[in-house]
Amino acid sequence: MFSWIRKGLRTGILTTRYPAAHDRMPEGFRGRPVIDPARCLAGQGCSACVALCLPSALYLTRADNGTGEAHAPAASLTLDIGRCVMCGLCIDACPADALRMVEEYELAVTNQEDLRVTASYAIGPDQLASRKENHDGTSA
Amino acid sequence: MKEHAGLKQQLTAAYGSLPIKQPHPDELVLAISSESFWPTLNSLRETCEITFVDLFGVDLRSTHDAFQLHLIFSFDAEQTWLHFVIDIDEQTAAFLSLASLFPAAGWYERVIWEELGLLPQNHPLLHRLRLAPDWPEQVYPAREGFTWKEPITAHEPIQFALEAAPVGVVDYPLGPVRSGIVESGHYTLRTVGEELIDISVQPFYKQRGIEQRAEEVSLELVPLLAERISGTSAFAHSLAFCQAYERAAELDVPPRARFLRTLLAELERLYNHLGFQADLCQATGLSVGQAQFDLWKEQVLRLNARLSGHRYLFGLNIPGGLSRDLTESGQEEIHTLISALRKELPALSRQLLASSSHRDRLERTGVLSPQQAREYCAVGPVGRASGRDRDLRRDHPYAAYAQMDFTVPLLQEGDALARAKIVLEEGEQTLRIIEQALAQLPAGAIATPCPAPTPGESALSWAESARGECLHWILMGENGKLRRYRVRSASFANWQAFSLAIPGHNILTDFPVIEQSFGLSFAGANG
Amino acid sequence: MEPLLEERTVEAAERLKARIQRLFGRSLHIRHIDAGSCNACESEVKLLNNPYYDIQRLGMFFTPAPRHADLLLVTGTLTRAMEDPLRQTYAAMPDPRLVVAVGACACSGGAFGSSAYSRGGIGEIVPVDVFIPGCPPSPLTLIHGLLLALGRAEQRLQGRTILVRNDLLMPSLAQRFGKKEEH
Amino acid sequence: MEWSSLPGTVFWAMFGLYLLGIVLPLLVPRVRGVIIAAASCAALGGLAALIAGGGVLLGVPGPAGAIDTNLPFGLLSVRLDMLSAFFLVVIGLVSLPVAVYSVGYLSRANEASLRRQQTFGALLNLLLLSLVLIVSAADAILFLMAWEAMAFLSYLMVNFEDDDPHITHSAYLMLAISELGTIGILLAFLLLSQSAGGFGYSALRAAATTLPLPLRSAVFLLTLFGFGAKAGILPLQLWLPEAHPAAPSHISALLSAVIIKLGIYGILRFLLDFLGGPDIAPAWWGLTTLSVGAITALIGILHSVVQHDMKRVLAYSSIENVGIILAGLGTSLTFRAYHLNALAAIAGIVTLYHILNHAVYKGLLFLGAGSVNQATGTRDLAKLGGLVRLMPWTTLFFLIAALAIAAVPPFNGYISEWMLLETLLQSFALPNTLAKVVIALAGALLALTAGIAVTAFVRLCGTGFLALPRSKEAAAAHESPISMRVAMGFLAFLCLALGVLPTFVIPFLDRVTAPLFGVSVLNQVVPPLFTNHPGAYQLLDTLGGGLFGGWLPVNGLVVIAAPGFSTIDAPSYLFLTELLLIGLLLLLLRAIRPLGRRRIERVWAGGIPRFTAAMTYSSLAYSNPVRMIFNGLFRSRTSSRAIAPAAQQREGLLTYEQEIPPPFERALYRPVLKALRWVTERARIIQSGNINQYVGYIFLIVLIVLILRAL
Repeated sequence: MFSWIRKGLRTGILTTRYPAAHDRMPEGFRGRPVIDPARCLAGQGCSACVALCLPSALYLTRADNGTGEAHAPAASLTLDIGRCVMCGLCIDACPADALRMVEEYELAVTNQEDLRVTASYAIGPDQLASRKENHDGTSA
Repeated sequence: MKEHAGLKQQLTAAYGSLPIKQPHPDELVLAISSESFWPTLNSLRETCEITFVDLFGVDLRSTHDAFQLHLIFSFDAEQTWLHFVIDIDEQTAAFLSLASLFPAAGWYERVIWEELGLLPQNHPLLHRLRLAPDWPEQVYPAREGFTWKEPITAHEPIQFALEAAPVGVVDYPLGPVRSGIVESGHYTLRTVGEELIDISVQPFYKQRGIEQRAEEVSLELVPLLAERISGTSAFAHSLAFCQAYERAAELDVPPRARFLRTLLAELERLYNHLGFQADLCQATGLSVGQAQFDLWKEQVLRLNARLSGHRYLFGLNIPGGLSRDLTESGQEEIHTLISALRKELPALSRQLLASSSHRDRLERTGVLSPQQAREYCAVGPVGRASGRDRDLRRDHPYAAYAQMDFTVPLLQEGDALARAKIVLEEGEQTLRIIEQALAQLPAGAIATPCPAPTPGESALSWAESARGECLHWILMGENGKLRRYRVRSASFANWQAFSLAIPGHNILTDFPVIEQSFGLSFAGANG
Repeated sequence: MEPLLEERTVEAAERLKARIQRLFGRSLHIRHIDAGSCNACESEVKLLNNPYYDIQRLGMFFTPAPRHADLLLVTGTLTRAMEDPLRQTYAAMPDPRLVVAVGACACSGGAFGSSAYSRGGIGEIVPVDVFIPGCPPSPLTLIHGLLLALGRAEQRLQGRTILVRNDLLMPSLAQRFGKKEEH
Repeated sequence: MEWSSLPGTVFWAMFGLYLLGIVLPLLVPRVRGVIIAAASCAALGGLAALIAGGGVLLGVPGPAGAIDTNLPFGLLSVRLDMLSAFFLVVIGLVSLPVAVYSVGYLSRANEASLRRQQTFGALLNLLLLSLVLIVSAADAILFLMAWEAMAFLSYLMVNFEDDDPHITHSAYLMLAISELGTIGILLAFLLLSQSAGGFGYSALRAAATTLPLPLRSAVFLLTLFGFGAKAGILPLQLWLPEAHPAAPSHISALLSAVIIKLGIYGILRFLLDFLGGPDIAPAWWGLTTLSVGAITALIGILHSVVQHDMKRVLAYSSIENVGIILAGLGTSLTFRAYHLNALAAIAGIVTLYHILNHAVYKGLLFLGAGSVNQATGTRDLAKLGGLVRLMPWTTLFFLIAALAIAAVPPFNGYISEWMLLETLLQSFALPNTLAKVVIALAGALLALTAGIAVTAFVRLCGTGFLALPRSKEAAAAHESPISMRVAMGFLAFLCLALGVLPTFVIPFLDRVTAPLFGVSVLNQVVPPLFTNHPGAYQLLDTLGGGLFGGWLPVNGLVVIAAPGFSTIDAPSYLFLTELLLIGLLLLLLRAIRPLGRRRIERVWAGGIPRFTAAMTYSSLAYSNPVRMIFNGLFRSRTSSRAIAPAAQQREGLLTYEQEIPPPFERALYRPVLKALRWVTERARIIQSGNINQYVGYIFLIVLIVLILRAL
């Protein structure tokens, strides 16, 4: 019994200090996929990733934003992290490197909507302003 | 190519002149008629030492207008699989139960009965096994035409009633929602105060229909499903599937990939075995020991994350090889951790077996006699602790195990202590294998592009997961999808044996120890 | 989300939020239930007790009985057989109670979704307070989720609809996005 | 008329009532009438006994009388001294509710023929008459006549449902062992009387002083054996667990609460009265009694835990309580042998208190078991359960009695057992080491016994009344008729009263012990504290005993106070505090109620669809650990058989049996019976059926007589 205690004492303290201090996930850890709408070719009718997504966490929908004039081909690609199983197949599949994995781990949300990032294409010039926001979904 | 002269002439002796195909050097496929298979198996059982491995059915009515039973034995003497194929025509849709010859076949036949709708005649007790209680009658998921996607409306639940217990014996219900962080499964413990006299196990609360699901997705996604049959045996399962795929497509994996697969498979075994000890310590209340083993498990998991980007090695196996290569730094990290464990693990196991509070709880607890283990075909560490000298890595080598030098521990006692010892010993062997794999790791590609197998191709494949052997069988269909995907996980084989270890001289407080010492997975059994 | 997360429930959740933080802020008792997972999530949740993560330092404890539990930690896609047990477990918990969905399966059905065998996400049956994505989510992710449920951590992710016009898109912009994502 | 003469009159009226009760039922033509007539006579008789006994205890001179039968052995005299009065009170306290209870019980029990009911009613009163005669007899002859009448009548009563051979057998067993005991009693009386030259108690008392020690010891042992057989001390308890279940429930209540107490009465009468003078009893008498008592208590309760018939559980616990009573007596004897008369008297008070308590709660328990039996038709714990919803009143009363017998405050069992342990702790005052050791060991055994007693009665109430009904009969149970509930309620009230107001009871008991031990210890047990009493109890005052100086109505402290008090206990205030705490608890619940709204949900059973009675903890399972721990004493055998576990698709291949022999059954009775059978086999040769041989015998006898005459 004492031998165990001795071993325990020898082991010392290993406990992480999270959340007080942040740990880093190892390089290349499949924390969460990030879509870069600027590179994505969904607008040009590419659907390589969608075809390869088992849980259909990536899916295309016809974009009908209120604006009358829709630039064809118009679509919007949604990435639902709530469904994603972090397999990484889409990363390799993407012809335009628009998808990456980042080593994040603070992914929990209180509202399922916050797990969805939608890139919607072909819209009127009036909404260009919204492009200023950062696009990897994290809040500044 | 091996000839199996001895076996073949034994078989011809048993069956007269039968067409014996040999699609692969280590697999003999025999077609028998539904009339003759029972007596011939009976005679074969007497003549030579064969192990029942799997029994499942395929719905081939659209092409052969018949059902097909696949009955797989292992003939360890010659490292060969005996694969019997029995046609069952649609009218009779029944076959003679094998449960009297091979008791283990009982559950497999029940699965066939409920999922394919073939009746095993004079089966000892036929009631629903895997499907949910509210699953409607006459809906057979394994038949063609069943679509996994579309939901089924619930029907009047079928509750199986155990026969009444003797007066004063309590049906102590345990689960499906049990204490601690465990999977969902139900036990009915029959106890008289302390004494534990009987048990009824219902591990099938988590049927997700992975087999059917796999038949609806494109081939390169199937490994993702295989991984999720049992998350802690993910690599073994995806490996088994990929090997089946490669066998069917008849292509060779580059050597580097084979060695890496061996390496990673052993890493998975390593963290499982460390976790096994931790859980066992938890069951016996040895918290410090639990902490120690959990520490090592966590370190292995973190190593996995650094090597593969995933703590449980998901998404690594792809048909034709691996999706990620092992970097130089990765090799370094493996080396450092393994050499640390080489020093630490023997010390830990010595200390564990020396601490009486732990050992006394394990000795003569939950005994599974070698005879029972043979009848119910216990696999993996459980079987090896009860005198089943059988390990696919050695008996049917795959990946790069043929080049590895390791020993397979074996004990006869069959109690919890024996199981713990086996797992400890296997852990140390695993370290040896990993070192060898690292040392011999060849350079080169990690994957070859592989075309989809031709339709109609079928292949059997296997891997020794941490919990024991898991078998996968695929049948290619048109449009580049699977027509039939069959998975037999280690846990499914062992759950039958588990309930044999309970009656006898165990008391209620032994139960958690016994449960942990079997280290079974509910998810794996469900599929 | 029908019908369990209709307005009334949402409001109730909002009203409870403050009190929940006051009540459970320093001591939270967690009941885990597996609704049909592949046991990778169990493995990770179990590791929360190991010395590396040791969530007891955060005042969180796993409790065997739902009667004593403040928070229901659900893993796995919702299989047919587990529907009723999940309902019962949730019903057996005293108010106020939290529900946390762990892993893609519990959040949305993940690799399985809704099918003949399963109902998909647990949101079909019980109101979920916190979603923890991942397959399986790493222990740190779990800790973040639990702290988030208690209002002791920030939510990082936010839903976005990003509007892009391919024809106006300039390479420089693309680089800017790229840079943004480095840190 | 003035009050002091009332008890005497009532005392004589009592006999009249009982005689009336014997005659009246035989004349009434209707079943119901018969039952009521018999019951009312018995009830009034019991009331009379209560008044008469109570009066004497209050200090009225005990009535006495004698009739001269022209028989060689002189007068048949009756006299009510303190001891008799006390037991008369006990008989009254029990027989009154029993009589009331019998109205409901019999009318529901069976549509028996008129004749049967008539005889039954008459027998009941006759039995009660014999009981009161036993305690009020003042000479050996009358005592023995009444004793034999009691033995035979109780045999008839137990055997009343004589259609069942098993019942007949157990009744016969009871009679046999009782007769065996009678031999001992007879010898004891003879030993005393032939030196006394008379059969009057006073003569016997005088004779004891002249009797040489060996003979005295012989008398002691014979007493212990003779009356022990009736009291059910080990190893003579064999009849008890057989007879109690066999009898109709109110009769078993009488058996357990009164009749076995008469065995104790006999022992007390001999050891404290006849042999009660100074320096008559050596210390080993006390120690023997103590040891026998302690062992009886332990074995009794151990077997009580593992029984499955409600009444058998109660019967074995009666054995336990007899053991406790004996232990008290033994302590008292030991102290007296060492001239610690004050302590001896206190131990005596404890003994009497426990006798009283056991009479009350064991009577109640048997009546409760009777109601359950009547409502469900079974006493098998494996078939009962869930009665708390169906018969709430019975459950409540039964629960009170169970708490009392398990010595849980504020009920009466707690007082006597607590005081007994405290008295044992006084053994440090003894000069002799051996005595100290024995008492210490006995104390340990008794403490263990008390612990197991809790187990036994938690089990009885838990599996009998809580959980879910385990059979159709139990599920169809109904509450008992009013008369039965009133009877039980009365006893339940007594359990509480005796528990919270011991300071009112002890003075009466002191009146009983004072003449026996020659010292009144009233001031040392219930000191008149709250009259700002100076002097000896100054310490108590400083301890706060004197709070509210003199305002409080009663003196609520029980003190074991010699030499120099060592323990204080305030049951009445304890009770008040308990009430207070419960009240506070309720207030607290009210206060925290607003947390979350209230939902009623199913029992949590791990998420299974249905929670069935088969899943509730059974009595067998509850007692099994005790059996496993003490198997060295039980000598039990179990056999279980599961061909293949349930998961292996097997049907009905699971069996489980337990065999627990009664104590000493294997060790003692089987060999003895075998020997007896052997002897009788041999003895048959004398009886050849040949006339000449018999004539030969006669001749032989005559010859021997003549020879003796000649000498």
